[in-house]
Amino acid sequence: MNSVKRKKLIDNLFTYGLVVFCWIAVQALSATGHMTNQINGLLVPICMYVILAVSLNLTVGISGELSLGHAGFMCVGAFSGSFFTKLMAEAIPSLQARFIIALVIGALTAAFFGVIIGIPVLRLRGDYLAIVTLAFGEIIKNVMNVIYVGVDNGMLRIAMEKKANLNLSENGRVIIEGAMGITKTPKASTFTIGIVLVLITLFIVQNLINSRTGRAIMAIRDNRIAAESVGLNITKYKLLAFSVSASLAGMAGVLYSHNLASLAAEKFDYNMSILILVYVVLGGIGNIRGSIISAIVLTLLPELLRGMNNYRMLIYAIVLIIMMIANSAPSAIAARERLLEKFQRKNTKEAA
Amino acid sequence: MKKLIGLSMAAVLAASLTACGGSNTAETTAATTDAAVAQEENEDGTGESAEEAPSGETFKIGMIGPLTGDAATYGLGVRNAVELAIKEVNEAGGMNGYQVEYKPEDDEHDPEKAINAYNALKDWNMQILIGAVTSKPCIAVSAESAADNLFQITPSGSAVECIAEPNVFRVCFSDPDQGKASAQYIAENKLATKIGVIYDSSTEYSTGILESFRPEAEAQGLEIVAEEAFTANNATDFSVQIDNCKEAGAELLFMPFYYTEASTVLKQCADKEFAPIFFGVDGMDGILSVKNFDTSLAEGVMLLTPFSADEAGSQAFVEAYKAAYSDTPNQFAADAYDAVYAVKAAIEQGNITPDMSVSDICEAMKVAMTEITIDGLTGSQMTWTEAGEPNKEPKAAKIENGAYVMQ
Amino acid sequence: MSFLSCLISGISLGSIYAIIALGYTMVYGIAKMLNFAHGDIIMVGAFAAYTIVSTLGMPPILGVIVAVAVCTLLGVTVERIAYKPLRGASSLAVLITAIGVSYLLQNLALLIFSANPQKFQSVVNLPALKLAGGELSVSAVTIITVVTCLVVMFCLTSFINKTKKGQAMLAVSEDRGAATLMGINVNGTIALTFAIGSALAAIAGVLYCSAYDTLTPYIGSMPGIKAFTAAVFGGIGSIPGAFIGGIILGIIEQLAKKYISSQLADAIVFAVLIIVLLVRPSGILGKKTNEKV
Amino acid sequence: MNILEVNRLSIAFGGLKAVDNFNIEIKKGQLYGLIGPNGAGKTTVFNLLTGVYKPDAGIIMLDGVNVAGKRTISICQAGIARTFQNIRLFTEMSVLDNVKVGLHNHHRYGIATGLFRLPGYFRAEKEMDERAMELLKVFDMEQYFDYKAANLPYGQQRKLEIARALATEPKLLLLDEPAAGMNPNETTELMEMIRFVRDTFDMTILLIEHDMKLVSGICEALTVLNFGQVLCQGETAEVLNDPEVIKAYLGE
Repeated sequence: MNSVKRKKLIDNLFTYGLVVFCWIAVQALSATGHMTNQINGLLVPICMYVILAVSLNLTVGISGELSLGHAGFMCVGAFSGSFFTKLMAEAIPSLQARFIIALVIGALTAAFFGVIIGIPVLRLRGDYLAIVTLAFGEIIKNVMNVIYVGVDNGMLRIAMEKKANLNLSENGRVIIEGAMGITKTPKASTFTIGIVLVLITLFIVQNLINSRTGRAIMAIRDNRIAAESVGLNITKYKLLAFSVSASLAGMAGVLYSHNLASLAAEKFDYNMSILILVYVVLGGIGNIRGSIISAIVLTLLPELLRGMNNYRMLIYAIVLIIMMIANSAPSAIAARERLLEKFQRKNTKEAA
Repeated sequence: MKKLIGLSMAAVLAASLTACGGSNTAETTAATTDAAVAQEENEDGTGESAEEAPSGETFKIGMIGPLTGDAATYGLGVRNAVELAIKEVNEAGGMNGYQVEYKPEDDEHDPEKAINAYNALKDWNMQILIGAVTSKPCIAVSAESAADNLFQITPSGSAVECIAEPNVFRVCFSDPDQGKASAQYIAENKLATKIGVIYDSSTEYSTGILESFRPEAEAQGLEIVAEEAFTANNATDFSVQIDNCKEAGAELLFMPFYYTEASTVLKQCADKEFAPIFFGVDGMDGILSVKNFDTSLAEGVMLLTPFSADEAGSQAFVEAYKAAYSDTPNQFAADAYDAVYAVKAAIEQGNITPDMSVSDICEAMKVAMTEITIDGLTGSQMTWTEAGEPNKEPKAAKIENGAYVMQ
Repeated sequence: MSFLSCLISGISLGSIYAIIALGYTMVYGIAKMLNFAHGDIIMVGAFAAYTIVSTLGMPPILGVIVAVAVCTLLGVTVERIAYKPLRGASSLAVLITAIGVSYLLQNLALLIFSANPQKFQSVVNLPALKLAGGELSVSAVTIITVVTCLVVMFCLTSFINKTKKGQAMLAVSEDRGAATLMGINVNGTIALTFAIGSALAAIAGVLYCSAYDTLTPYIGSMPGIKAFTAAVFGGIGSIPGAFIGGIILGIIEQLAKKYISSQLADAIVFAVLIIVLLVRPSGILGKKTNEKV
Repeated sequence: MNILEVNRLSIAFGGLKAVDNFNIEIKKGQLYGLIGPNGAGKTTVFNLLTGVYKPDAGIIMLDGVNVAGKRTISICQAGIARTFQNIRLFTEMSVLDNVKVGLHNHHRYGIATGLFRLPGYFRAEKEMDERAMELLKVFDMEQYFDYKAANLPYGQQRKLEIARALATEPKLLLLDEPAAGMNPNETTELMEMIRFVRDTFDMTILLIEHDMKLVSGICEALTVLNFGQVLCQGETAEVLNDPEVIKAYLGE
């Protein structure tokens, strides 16, 4: 039994190691001047997508709930985090300090939304849950598009639909400006912070999975009725997984919003949620390391295809379909297993 | 393990495709875990160090805009016009005697992708950037270009914040200017007093114009009787919005959004027999070139625009553009075309040469831009302020007999 | 009067959602997959009709026929190449493949037709109907859309209830394994479903573009999502449910725009959907599935 | 001393009285059988006892506490555990983890303890591992501990389900057709095992079964259910010889 445990531990450590290795590799490459600007600029987004993929895997893979609203939580996190950073520009001069607090605030706000959305919707199952989470994501986006928040004389003012409704005084400033969103959030995200956040995400998700709580979540996924019969509180654990996943997405949102000078709600539509779902499914449902790898590969792929101009997204689509069929089609799996078997047999023969 | 095989397939595919794509000379290294690493290892000589040492014989101008996705029609216009203008410039001897190389990159109208595009262009040793085409990506890119001190001129980034950085200039009007100018024009020409507005609440362009239109209209004694929104998600059926404006007794319909939606609104207004004065902004420009659009629907539409494809001064450009891309240029294309000539003028004014560093070029350009005056498609005697804002008069055009007529 | 006019536009919009949702719900009911590429089939249908009518100058009715033919062929081909190998794989894998197909169709259309919006000439060239002394005008497209929707709905229902193929579809949707044992050609039935669903998408595409006249490679995705919403709203897998869901969705969208807020109309539509699903977790006409212990 | 006393338990589904006036008394340590023809309402009784359905009327006294109408979780915590007719395992999880889920409410530590791997985590996990292995040993399954539950052979899956139920430390164990799908050899083995479980854990067991060999072999008392009503109750030998019971089983 201990050997199994050790295997699991090594497996987990390998995942951390992979992340740390990426960091070291990147540092080494930039130290020796082998780094292109393009790759350099992609480092923070890759970290962000890895966090998103791993956190969505917690909902989809571990908890077994199909969510199409992950981008909504990211949106909430991004806006609350950026809002804080801009609001406290004078009160807390250190950008790093503000950014760290913003990360916490983003995660907490998203977790809060995870809970209030999760309570009603987690009763639904399968495709109904999918459409409801999609709907929530779209509602969040739609509302963020018409909300105005300003501050004057130490007072926060919130209005809908038009800036004039804020009734700001002369010295006031608008922080969230409807469809324009938040502009000029100072750039605080770095690759190192991104990697640290990835490690935190992995730490939370992996430790959660390999604990009493994680077992309960997976048990509910595998068989809800049996889980209830052994005394598990279904709502509690489903909600827990959902809100932890939401809060990590919120954190990724803060990382996103502190990487770009322009933050707008339109980015966080269902296409974004689906994009993250693609990472999760392609990496293997429930497979954390798979999520990491597929997030990296699929973020890089369209960027590396830039040379192809117009054919870029076409190729991306074809690659996606082929990979899905190669990975999931029963006949493809069988063929691959036959091939592997043949290969192994050959190896053993050679060894003999 | 199975998944790993699949993913490594992808990695191999990605690497090999890049190789034949020609932008990088990547070997088909199959790194399962980190395609990035594989990529980087093959990037000898094009790293940061190389950036400081451009070839010195040609100017390298990059362009960023949406070439795919919902907003592609704007980005493609800019891309084509820049390409056209640079071809002309090169044929006429280049800028300050140097030939110009040009490379467009797609941002899909997404700030995140715009940064990626920017970085890809930096790897190409871009010295001057024309873009980004749309406001939000433009703002995102401007933060990066400011950090690099790289000269940027956006043809069409109209939000105020687009040129907040000192190194960024623009060719088009800003959104607030347009809103204000529209209200003033309506009031001065006594077009109407009761105004209905339909706008796109999901874009900053539309809301930005409306935000400044509102107070100015009020100041001018105009009454906004209806204010109806749509969003990108439901930009197909405008019947409710039109009905509401009609019922409120609007004599003029202010339409601060792009011609794509405007053409639909006009058709639905016609279906509903609602015929106020239609008043658009520069985004309306291009409506006549929409394929298969029944131009009689746009008869009498007024718009504030600096450019008209039918104007005498722009004939040559329009002809050349049509010949090259079998498409009528829109105002985005015109702005982009002007941007290239503004860059050319500034380079020559400041006697800038391609062997200068990116930062030096930027500093020189910043000064030169305020010193030049050009007669472009989108305005005659255009000059620029130090803040990067162009000085040009918005002109009102009216569509008569299927053509823009300057008022 | 303005309420009526709003209602009519809601029904018109809803009818289009309903036709798309019918295709969605059929494919879901039989193949048990969310075909996210369904919206893009609409786009292909519209472009096919556009090419025939506007580019080649042929009569509109030919445009409709070609659109239906092209989409049927496309639907069956996509099913054969992309979805059939995945039969037996997890439903998520099929979902992602469908998304891949969606990207593929969009980008193919982008390469062929460019991103510039094109004006779709309505296939209906009849004058609007005037009611109440001209105060209320109902466009011919609206009438044809609603009528088409009803006809399609009627034909589908009788096809499923009265014909052998239709019964086979029902059987496959109930229990694929049992249907196979009964000697039903499951693969053939699923292909037929895709054919019908795609043909409906073509009709929807032509009507959608006739009513809203703008054509780009991306027009399919939003009605696709709305129709998906409508299908779930009515109870996914249920044909009358998709019809009712579509109509109600259209009406809510228009009423919300008129009476609540035109800026928040999207949010309101989705909020209503959520509330309905919370009260009736399987949609309005959906079958309640209680797991047997 | 009775561990379970059920009185006038009833439930109707849309007019159909699935269980009507059901009474039962089970003594501590007893091995009790619930039999009856298909559709007699046996599983419904289990569902009522475990709170899957809420009874329309009646009392369920478990060790002196009325649990009728309570939620499944509370009833589980009060001390009733069950297995299912169609096996319900946590299929994607390991055999060991299946049992550890059963131990969930008896070896607690907070979420934070788990997240940050505080000492309490290692202590509790160690206890759980040991306890779970003990349970698996009882069923002779310790060598399968790292198998995925779905990959176990059928008979082992049944046993695992019982082990998981026992892990919740119940006072009363409900087995729903434990011998279904087993061959005679396996059934004999199962009978011994059930007896063994009763003896080692001092457990009270109520089981539904169709296999008369098993019923007559291990049950000490029986209740026969027919059309939702109690047809006959008493010691096994008596009940099996009751003419009414024979009639119900063999038909007229």
